[in-house]
Order: sequence, then structure tokens, then C-alpha cells
Amino acid sequence: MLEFTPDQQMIREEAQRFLREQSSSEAIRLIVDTGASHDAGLWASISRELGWCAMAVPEEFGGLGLGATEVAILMELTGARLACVPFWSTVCLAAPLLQSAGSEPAKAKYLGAIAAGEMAVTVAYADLSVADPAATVAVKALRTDGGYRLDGKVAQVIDLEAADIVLVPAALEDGATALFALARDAGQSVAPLEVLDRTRPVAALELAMEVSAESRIDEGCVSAGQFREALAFANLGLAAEQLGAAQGAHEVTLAYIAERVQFGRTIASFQAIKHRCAKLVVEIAEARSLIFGAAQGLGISDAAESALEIAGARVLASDLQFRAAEEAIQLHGGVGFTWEYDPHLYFKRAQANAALLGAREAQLDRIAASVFGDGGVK
Amino acid sequence: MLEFTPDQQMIREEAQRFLREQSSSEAIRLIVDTGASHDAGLWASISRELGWCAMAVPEEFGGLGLGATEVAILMELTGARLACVPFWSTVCLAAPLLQSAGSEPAKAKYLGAIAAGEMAVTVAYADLSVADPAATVAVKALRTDGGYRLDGKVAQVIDLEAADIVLVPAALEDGATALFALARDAGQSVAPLEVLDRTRPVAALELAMEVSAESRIDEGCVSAGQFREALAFANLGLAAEQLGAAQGAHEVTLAYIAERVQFGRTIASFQAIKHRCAKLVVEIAEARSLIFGAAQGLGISDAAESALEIAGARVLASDLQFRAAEEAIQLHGGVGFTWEYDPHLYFKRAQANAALLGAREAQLDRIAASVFGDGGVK
Amino acid sequence: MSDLNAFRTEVRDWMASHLSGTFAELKYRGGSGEGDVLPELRKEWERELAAGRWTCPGWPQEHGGRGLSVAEQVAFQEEYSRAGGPGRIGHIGEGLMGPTLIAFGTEEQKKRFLPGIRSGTEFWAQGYSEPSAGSDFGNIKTRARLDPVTGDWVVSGQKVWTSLAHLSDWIFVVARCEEGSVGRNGLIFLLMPLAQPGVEIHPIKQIGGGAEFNSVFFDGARAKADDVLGQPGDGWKIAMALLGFERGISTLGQQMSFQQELDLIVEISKENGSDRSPAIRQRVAYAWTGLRAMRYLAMRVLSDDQSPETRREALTYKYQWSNWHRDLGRLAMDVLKMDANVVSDDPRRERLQQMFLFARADTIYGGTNEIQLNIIAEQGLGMPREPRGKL
Amino acid sequence: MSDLNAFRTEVRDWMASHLSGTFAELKYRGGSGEGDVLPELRKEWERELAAGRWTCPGWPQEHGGRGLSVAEQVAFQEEYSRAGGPGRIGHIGEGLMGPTLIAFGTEEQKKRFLPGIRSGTEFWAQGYSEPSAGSDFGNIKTRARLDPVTGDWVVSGQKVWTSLAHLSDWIFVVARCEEGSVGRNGLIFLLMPLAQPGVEIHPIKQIGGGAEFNSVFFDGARAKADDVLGQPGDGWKIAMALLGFERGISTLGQQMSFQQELDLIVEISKENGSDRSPAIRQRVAYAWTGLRAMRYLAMRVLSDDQSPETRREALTYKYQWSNWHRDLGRLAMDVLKMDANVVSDDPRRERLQQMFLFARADTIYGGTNEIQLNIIAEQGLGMPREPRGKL
Repeated sequence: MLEFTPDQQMIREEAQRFLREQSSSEAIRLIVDTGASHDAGLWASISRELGWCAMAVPEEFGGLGLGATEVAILMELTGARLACVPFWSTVCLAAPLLQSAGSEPAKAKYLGAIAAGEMAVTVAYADLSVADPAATVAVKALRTDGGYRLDGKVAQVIDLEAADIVLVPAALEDGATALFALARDAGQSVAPLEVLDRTRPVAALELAMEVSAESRIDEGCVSAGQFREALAFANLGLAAEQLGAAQGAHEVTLAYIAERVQFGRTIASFQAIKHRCAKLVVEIAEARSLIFGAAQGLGISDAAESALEIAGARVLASDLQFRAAEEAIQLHGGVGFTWEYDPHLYFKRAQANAALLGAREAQLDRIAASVFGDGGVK
Repeated sequence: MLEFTPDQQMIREEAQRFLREQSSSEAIRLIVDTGASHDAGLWASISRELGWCAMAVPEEFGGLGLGATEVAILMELTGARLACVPFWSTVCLAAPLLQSAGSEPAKAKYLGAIAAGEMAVTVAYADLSVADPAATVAVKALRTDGGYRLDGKVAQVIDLEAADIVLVPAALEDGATALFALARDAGQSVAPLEVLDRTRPVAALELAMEVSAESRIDEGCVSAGQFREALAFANLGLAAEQLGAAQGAHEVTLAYIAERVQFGRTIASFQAIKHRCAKLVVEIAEARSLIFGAAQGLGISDAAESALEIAGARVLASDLQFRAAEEAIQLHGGVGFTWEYDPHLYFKRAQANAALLGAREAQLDRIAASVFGDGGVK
Repeated sequence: MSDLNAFRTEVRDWMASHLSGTFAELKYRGGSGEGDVLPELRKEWERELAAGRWTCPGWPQEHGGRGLSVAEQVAFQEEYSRAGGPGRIGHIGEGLMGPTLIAFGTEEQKKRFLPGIRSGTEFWAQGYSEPSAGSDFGNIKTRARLDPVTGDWVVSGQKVWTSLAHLSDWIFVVARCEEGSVGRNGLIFLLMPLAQPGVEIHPIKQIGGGAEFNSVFFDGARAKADDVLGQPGDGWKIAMALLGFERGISTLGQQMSFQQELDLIVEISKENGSDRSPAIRQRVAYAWTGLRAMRYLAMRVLSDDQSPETRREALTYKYQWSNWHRDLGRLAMDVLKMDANVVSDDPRRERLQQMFLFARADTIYGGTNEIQLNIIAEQGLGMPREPRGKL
Repeated sequence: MSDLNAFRTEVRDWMASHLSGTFAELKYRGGSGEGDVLPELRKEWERELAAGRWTCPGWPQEHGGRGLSVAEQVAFQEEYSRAGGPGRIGHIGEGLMGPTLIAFGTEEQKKRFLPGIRSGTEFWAQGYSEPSAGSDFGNIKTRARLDPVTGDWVVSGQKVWTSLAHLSDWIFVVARCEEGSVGRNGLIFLLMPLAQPGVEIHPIKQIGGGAEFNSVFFDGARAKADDVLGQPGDGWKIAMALLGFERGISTLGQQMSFQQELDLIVEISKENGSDRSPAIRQRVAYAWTGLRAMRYLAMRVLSDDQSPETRREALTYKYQWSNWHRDLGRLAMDVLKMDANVVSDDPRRERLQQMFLFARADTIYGGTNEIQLNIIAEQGLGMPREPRGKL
């Protein structure tokens, strides 16, 4: 059957308690209002003191060797509090790519540093809006005497400013894809973007630079399968974050309507409102079940099957997150669309997340291609 | 602005009063339970005494020369009572085709008979489920000495048993489409089908027969444009019927929940129920506005524009009719899915109607092709 | 894991060799909207199952069951459904009455009733709902009056939505035994034979034409003094416990049958070209996703997980499966296009049509959508209770 | 018909020649979520309109209007919007305060206030909502106390959601003038200058970063004895009449602006390839359909049609446009994909982003979705009223 182990339950409870204290509404607003790249104090606690980044890193690289379930638990909880930290980018986007495509020395170096909580890492995919962001590559790598010359522009890189290292997939002259790890201080052009969802900063990256041969960290080019494996993890983590953000928005709403009085009654006492809140629980139940069912199977069940479950989880979680955020605004009434109250933060994150790594339609297309067994119809 | 003329208002009120009396639940059940092809007494009143079939027939053929609005009014009201008569097939499916594609003598004969209330007519389109049912033709017409030999099979013809005349589009040897009018007693094979929606009978038609040259009634083959013109009218009538059926189901429901008590309150007093009933009014308002807006413009505005509005009206009306019927079952609770209560009759009609003349997706595709100005993307 | 696989193989083999011959006709039958088809053959099938010790496999061994673990029961249900095992006429006895008797019955009652259930020879119906009560269980009006001479209880009133009463031998009835009592108080839980004077059974014809449900009229019918379960006044408590048994292992078997329906939809859509419609493809993929999610939710609910999330979300299961199924029915019809309206002898189409129609009942019986949402809001989220009216 | 066409041409020409030069910057600005942008230039634009006699064109000629027919007013609104006419800072004066003054004001009041509205020199704000009242208009707590010496009314309390108060000169305030009165009774309708001691205006920052709305605090602020509209105690009646003016001709102009947004979405989707997505295409077509339906509904409502259907369905208009618009915002963002999240200097994208965010307010202000549905159910369908609580 499907339930958390006592260890997982403990991780969950402690993380929840910690984030409620440390990623409060006030803490988030400090980031949102100052335009800081992340909450550095919170990140230090999470990565160094609590060791959350070590969770899924194999023990040989200094990690705890735990699995997708533990990471999904933490993603859910950081999502619930909209924690302003480069956790998803480091643990779900970058680490799995290092793991699946990195050379042994690169794994030792970077996964080790991630596990130790010493490094935030992100990936500069050419287009994060599609279901297969590795299908196009925006950067060209030209072999030079001392290493490579990298040229290209990536429109949106998540958490780029907060990252110590950015992983850059780049096309070699023969069309194969290499992976480079660039320290963030090494002369790239980074242009922070003004975004609606200020809880997760994005920047444009432009490269026109020579890098050493050691910057290239793949184990003989990166295959489509290696990208796919890494991205399944990123999608799963994102779905869990979306679930959490939905739950967070719902809780904020429930608390508000339990107090707010209209026509001499709490808003929570109106049956139409009750039913809408209950429907959100139904959607939460669906999304949570599929996310943790898929997490438990990832790496154990058939990979293609897991990928489909994760695609489905993204659909449910994206729908859910948007609905929970939109209900948060609506049920807060007049204050729901003010800057002062939190619903708009959840709402903007919901819109931003839904566009990541393949929108609803693309995820369902993947599932349909498999269910109909026809590889998709054009 | 948009409102009924006093004459239209009068037609509406009288028809409503008449149908409430004459197409009662008991009257419908007599047809549903006996499997009769239609309510002959009601049809005689409608066609002969009340002259409803004459409404949109031009005055030169003995009709009243009124327009789409009057027909839509009557379709709405027959829909509301699920009246078991071949009104839609005669007035919306067959008459407009006669009008757009018939030869002058054929118009005089058949439109005259329709206007006089002496004839029920239907059309044997090859496939009524698609947006363009004239695109394929199921019957072949071979020229013979005395006339034509017709061969072919039409899977579903609406109101075939009740019809006195069936119009058959048939492919000539050169690929052009001719139109034949066959009296229903002339040796076709007619196989009534057992259908879920017993308020509107359907039969299969098989032809393997010689017919006279006079049976052919088109004015030099039927063009795609002539079919389109006729089908716009059929779609509009159907949308109006769907609106009416939705309104009818909603009224049945409102009456029931105003009386039925649960937990010491009428069901109508629960806010969640109230909101759902109110949302149906919103959908009814949308559908009614578009239907009568399109009806008023039909033949006056640009034909392509009207066709798009009618396509949109079908989408709104199909969604609405299904929702109203499904809410009727749900809000009737335990008795909602019994044979004894009326909701299932509305429900089955809703499903059957939604599949006619292009389902939701096909209608929206047409609109999109125009809005994007790209003729549709494959 | 490998033991479970062996067990699955055992079930599969048994089904393959027994659901054949005269029983082959039963494959995939008796599901949604077909509760009353082929009743005699399906009763024989119950006895065939009993001979193979596959009735009541989750009951303790002392009561004739196999004492299977939850995982084994799930495996059994899944394999049973996968093999096309027909709808179980013995379901109410096995799934509801048996566990309730085991929990609340006297030794003598257990001895008298459990064997008939286990052997597939005595079938049970449930007497809960009433015309004026609907989902409002506290509003029960059927009365039970003590006959001081015999000690019997004399019952008058009407029950509705008693599934398969016309095919059953016994019925359990919740009735009001204290004059003037209201709500949850003063109810009694009675076990009554259906074949007796004063009991009339009227089938209720359904949307799809079948008649799985009945109205049962009691007019001076009798329950013996020995056939009271618990004490007079315990009716509410026992009925609530019994309702708890309803959410159970059988849900995973039900999901197998949902999967078959989805498979049929895909199959037909490939035949008639609906598989080229982007909207149909997306809806099929969405249905696939929902079924997967339901599967994992059922697995969470069947775990011992006592986390607040799982306890709250368990309340959503009925709402989830019934609305998912209802949507699936509509999808099936949209795939069939105009054929959806025409009855044919293609058993696949017939099954989908019956499913489409009967799924309309799924969101009503056993607690309507509206009641489910109230429960989720009030019990799951602690929102204010809906006030009772005074009509 | 041809007269109307000539009129349309007149408006079009005027707009083309005047919405140019320094005013060109205003094209398409000041819409959803942009209520407070470029305020000074937009006030100048109001005076430009006034010079052309295009402010208050629906008012009677005796009050400085053109006395246009409904059809002409619709045509004006449509052409104004089609030409990219900016959001009207004078809207509340022209559309609400003016008609209310004409209906309820004394001759002296009309003479004092109407010219300032018509000439685009005096701007009005509305003082309805209160923090604890929300949509519950009967719960107004702002108090007006009669100063027996001057005959002035002294006002204390707080109003929220007063749009553009910080750009306005006057505010109308509904306040409680009878100590101890409750609900609809004892309310007064006051006209008050904003620039006076005892009035403080605090902008409320919105979801999109702008601040169209304000909280207005009154602490001993004064309304002159002459500036009471109607009699003390008439507040409810006048306020209700004024709300009736809100549903009006302007809706058709609003629809033109919706059409522009839809056009932008189609344009961008062709540029970025979203037009190849079947789901996006279907959603765009559905939005087109909804807008068409709204257009005809507005035309029905603006007719004199007193049929029960039209009267009932008129109640749905606010719900319809606001929810349609909210959905359009989401469609716009889905078309923009990841660009939706990034602020750019492409004015089209900026407009759609602001629309997306601010449309969230559409379903809240001026009667929330929930209030609208209550009204439709109770007034339109005659369903039982929602009981008032006692908290």
C-alpha cells in the first residue's frame, strides 16, 4: 500500500514546523519587495544545517541516498510557504542532470558540494516552456586550443542570480550536446528580469566566452534519455511544489473565511463556499495521491510508465494550483487583489509554474500517445 | 437593439400555452412507451391547425414568409416540452434544403404541402454527426431509361417513419450531387432503430430501387453552398431546441427542489444548489442571446458571419442542454435516475442532440479557422 | 511480493478454468446498470465461487473465510475483475452483513447467518433509505412495534433503493422502535426474511431500462425476537459501522472494471477515427490520469496511514470515483458519436451505454455529491455545519 | 441606420483628429488595472472631450448633454473604444453622479455640480464600501452627525475601494445619520469635497502594482447642509438608483475593449506559434463565442424588452462579463507561455498582463460572483433567501 515510513513522516513534520517559522509571510515579502535573488539565511539553514540538499544525492557523493519521495515531501512544503530559495533548481533540476549525465569527477565535485550544502546550481535550458526542454539548444560550443568557446543566449534561467554554478547544455559542431558547468563569477552576462512571480527570480544569460576543457563535465555527450531521466525528476519536484502551494493558498483562505463576517455570518458558513473548498480537497487528494504514488515508483517501476504518471501529476497539480490560488483571491473578496494580502503571491506563482516544462496540453499529449499506442497524432 | 416584435411575442405566448397542455409528460410517455413514430394528434394540430410549418415558407408557396426568429421561437418551445413531432426535420432540415436547392416546381409542390401542414419531410444525409453532412453521400444514382436507379444505405435518418417524403442526396456518375424526393410508401427498406432518446425516432434507410425522373427535384445539382445555407438553418433550429430543452429540464428541477424537503429544509434553500441553478441561468442567458441574435441576423448579415454565430450557438446550447439535464438528474436525487420521472428523457435527448451536425470540437474548429484566418490547421 | 504473485496466479488460474462453459456468458456482465441481469446463473456462480472458497476470502478463518491480508484481498479483487468476473449478487451479504454480524452479532446469530452468506445460498438486501428521508438518515419513519406476546417486532413502513431485494432472501432494516424518538435515537437494527406476509417488493425501473433497485413495503411484517442485532436503540451505531465497511477492498476491483471501460473507449475510438480528435485524446489522457490518481488514493486509504492528510482525503474517495465514472460515461458517448444513441448487439457498445446511463446514479446513491461535499467541508475541514431546517 | 452610420463617422473622425499629438500616448491606456496611469494627461483629455461636447453625450440637452438615443450612445461607445480611447477618469461623474443628480438633485444642486462634470473640471469618487461591510450594503457604519449650529453634517468613518479618490475633487458618501438605525434605514447621501481637513486618502496597492483604489478615512470631515442629496434617510433609495445607472451603455464600449484584447491574443499566438495548439484554438473560439453572446445579451438588456426571460437574464450580465474576462486573462497568459511571467516594454504584452491580473478584481468589485449568484437565484428564480446570521 502507500504511506510514508516513520522516517519520512518525521522529515515531513520537522520541515513543516521549520518552514512555518522561517518562511513566514513577512520573510517572503522581504524578498518580493527588495528584489533580492533569494532568502540567503533561509537557504543557508536548509542547505547547510538541515541538509535537505543531501537527501537524494547518493551516499558515495556524501548524500543521504534517499529517494524521490523525500524530495517530493520537501518540495511540497517549500511550495506551501513559497520559500524563496533555489531549492528546486538545485535539487530537482540540476542535481538529477549531474547524476544522469555527469562524469564521475564532476559528480564527485558538484554533487558533493550540493550535498554538503555549499552550492546552489541551476540549468540553462534553451526553453523551459516545453515538455522536452533539451530538444533545442541555445548555446554553441566551439572547440578551441585551451578548451571551448561558448556563444549563445538563454532567455530565461531560473534562480540564475542565486546560483553558484550554472549548467549549460551546448551544441558541439557535430550536433551532439555537451554539458558545461560554469561558475557564476566567470564573466557571463546575466540580466535579471522583472517578473510577475517575484518569489522565484529569473534572469537572461548571454555567453560569449572561452572556457577551459575542465568546464565540460558530461560523460561523453548527453543523450536524450539522460535528459529525460533528469527532467522526470524536475517535473515530479515541480508537481509536488504545486501541490504544496495549492495547499498553502487553501489554508490561508480557510483561515480568512473562518473569521471574516458578511451578512452576520462567517463566509465559511455559506454552503456554496463550503462546497468549493471541499472540491479543492478532492483535487488535492487526487494530486497528492498521484504525486506520491509516482514518487514511490520512480526508479523502481518501468521508467516510461513513471514518466506518464509524472506527466499526469503535472496536469493535476497545475490545474489544482491555479484553482486554489484563484479561489484564494476570490474568497478573500476586496482584499484578495491587494498587494498587502498573500493570495496574489500564490496566484502569480501558479501562473508561472503552469508554463514550466510543458503546459497541460503537452503533458496530456504525451499520455495520449502512449494510451493510444500511436506515438502521437500530428 | 434586440427584442421580439409584438407579433413574435404573441406567437411565443400562444405556442407556450398550447404545448404545455398538449405535450404534457403523459403525452410524451405515450410515445416513449409505445414506440410510436410520433404524436400524430399533436402533429396534426401543429401543422394543420396552428400553421407552424408555414412560418418560414415564402408567401409565394403558401407560407407566411416570416423568418428564422419565428422558427427559433417555436423550436425552443417544442424543445422545452420534448414534443414528439417531426417539426425540426420538416421545418429546419428539409424545408430549407428544398428552398435553397429545389427546382421551382418542386418548391411549389413540397414547400406548398409543408406550409399547408399536409406533409412531414426529412432528409437522408449520409452522416449527420459531422459539421458538413453533405460532404459524403451514401447513395448512388445511376441514370436509367425511365429515370434513375438509387442504391445505398443511410445508417440513421431522423423521423424517417413519421415522414411522408424523404429527401435523398445522391451521387451521380460524374460526382455531382442530385436530390431526390421519395414518397415513403414507395418500396424503400426502412428499419426503425432502437434508440436511447425515444422522443425522436431514428431509422435506417436502404435503397435499391428504380425511381422516375420526376423524383429528382434539384435545380441542376446541389452545390456545397446550397447545402451550407440549408444546414445553417438546421443548426440554428437545433440550437434553439437545445436551449428550450435546457429551460424545460431546469423548470422541472426548480419545481421539484422547491417542494422536496431534506434535513428539514427545501432542497432549494441550500446555497450550493442555488448557485448551481443560478449558473444555469447564466448559461441560458448566453445561449438565448446568441441564438436569437444570430436568428435576427440570418439572411441579413454576412452569411459566413452568421454561420459562425450559429456554430457558436450550437456549442453553448450543447453544453447548456447537457448540464441542465445532468443537474436535473442530480438534483432530483434518488428519483432522478428512475424511468418514472422526466429527467432521463431530457438527459437522453441532450446526449443525442450534442452528437448532431458537428459536435462541440468541430464547431469550435470552424470558428477558430475564421478567427485565426488560416482556414484551420491540420 | 513473490508470494503475492503466486497468489495472483492461483486466482487467475481458478478464474480461467471456472469462468467458462455455462458461466462464460457471465463474463463482464452484471456491472453498472446491469445489477439484475442473468440472476439465476449468477446465483449459481456464487455457489461455484463458494465451492472454490472464493466467497468471503477476507473473513477470518473461524467464520469460513481465508483471513486474507489487505494486499491479498486487493490482488484477488483485481484478478477477479481482470478475468471478467461478473457483478457479485452476494456482495451485500459478504461485504456488509457479514462483517456487521461478526462485529455485533451473538454467537448464535453468527452461526445461523454466516454460513448461508459464505456458501452462496442466502442473499441479503439492505433496508436503509426511505422516500422522505433520502440521504437524511436521521429522518427514518419505518416503525417497529414490540409484540408483547411473541417478543417479535412488527414492522410497518417503506424502504426504497434496496438493491436486488427481488433476488434476495433476507433484508436488514433500520426502523424506529421508540415511539416519539427523533434523529439518531430510538432506532433498531432488524434482520428479516423477505418471503413473508406483509412484505411487498416493487422494482423501480431505471434510466437504462433495468430494475436493480426496489421499493420494499412493510405492513405488519415480522422480525423474530432473536433477529435483533445488538439492542433496541443501537440501530444508528450499527448502521454507521456497517456503512464504514462499504468503503473497502472492493474499490480496487471496481477500478479494474473502470480500466476495462477506458480500454474499450480507446479501442472503439481507434476503430471509428475518434482517436484523431485532439479533444478526445486529451480527455482520454485526463481520464487515464484520474484513474491512476484514484488507484493511489485507494492505496493510501487502505494503508494504516493515520496522517491528517490521508484521513481527510479519504473522505473524498466516493466523490472522486463517482464523478470520474460519470465523466467517463460522457466521454464514451462522445467517442461513439451518433452511434451512442443506437442500441446494438455489440456488447462493448451496450456496456458503455449502460455505464453512461447508470453512472448518473453513482453520484446519487450511497450519499449524493452534495452530501459528500458537506462531509468533506464539515468533517475534513472543520467548516460550520449546515443548519437543519424546521419543515 | 444611415443616420447612425453618419454619426459613427463623425465620432471616428473626431477621435482620429483629437486622439493624436500629445494625446496619442493615451491610446488604449487606462483600462483594466491601469486606472491610475497618466492622470494629468487623462484629465486634459477629459477637457478635450468636453470641448468637443463628447462628455456626457447621453445627458439631456438642458443639462449640457446631446440627448443621444440609446443606439447613438452605443455607437459612440463603440467608436470611442475602437479608436483606442483611454479609460475615462470622468466616468463616475458622468455615468453615476450626473444621472443621480438629475434624478434627485435640487435645481440649485444641478446648477452647481453638473457643469463641472460636463466640462471635465471636477472629478468624482464614490464612497460606498466599508471594511466590515464588503458587499453587505446594509451594514454601513460611517456616521454623519448634524451640527446644530451650522446645519453641516460631520462625518466619521472609513470607506474602501473608492476608485481614483486620490485624483478626484468630490466624493459622494452614504452614511448613517440616525443613531441606532440598522440596515437600510437611517442612511444619508452626502456630497463632500475631498480637499478638506478630516479627510485622508490612502491608496491601496493592487495585485498588478498599480493603485486605482483607495481607503478614504473621515474624521470630523464636513458636508454642507446644502450638499445632502434628497432627505436624510433617503440614502438607501438614492444609492440603489445610482447602482442601477451602473449597468448601462458603457458595457458595449467595454466589449470593444474586450474585442481588442482578444485580437491581441490572436495576433501574439500567430507570432509565437500558439495558434498551432488545438487547445488554444478551441479556447480562442470559445472566447469569441462568449463575447458574441454577451454582445447580444447587452442589446437585449438595452432594449425595452420587459419579457420575464430578459428581465431575469439581465441579472446575469455582470457575472457573465466578469467571468468571461477573467478566463480571457488566463487564456492570454497561456498563449504567452513563459513570457507571461516577464515584464517587457511590448505594450501588447503589458496590456494583457495587467488585464490578466486586474481581471481578478472584476469578479469581486461591484458585487462579487457569490453575491451575483445569490441575486440571480433569489430575484431571478425566486429561490429562498439566504438567511442572515447573528454574528
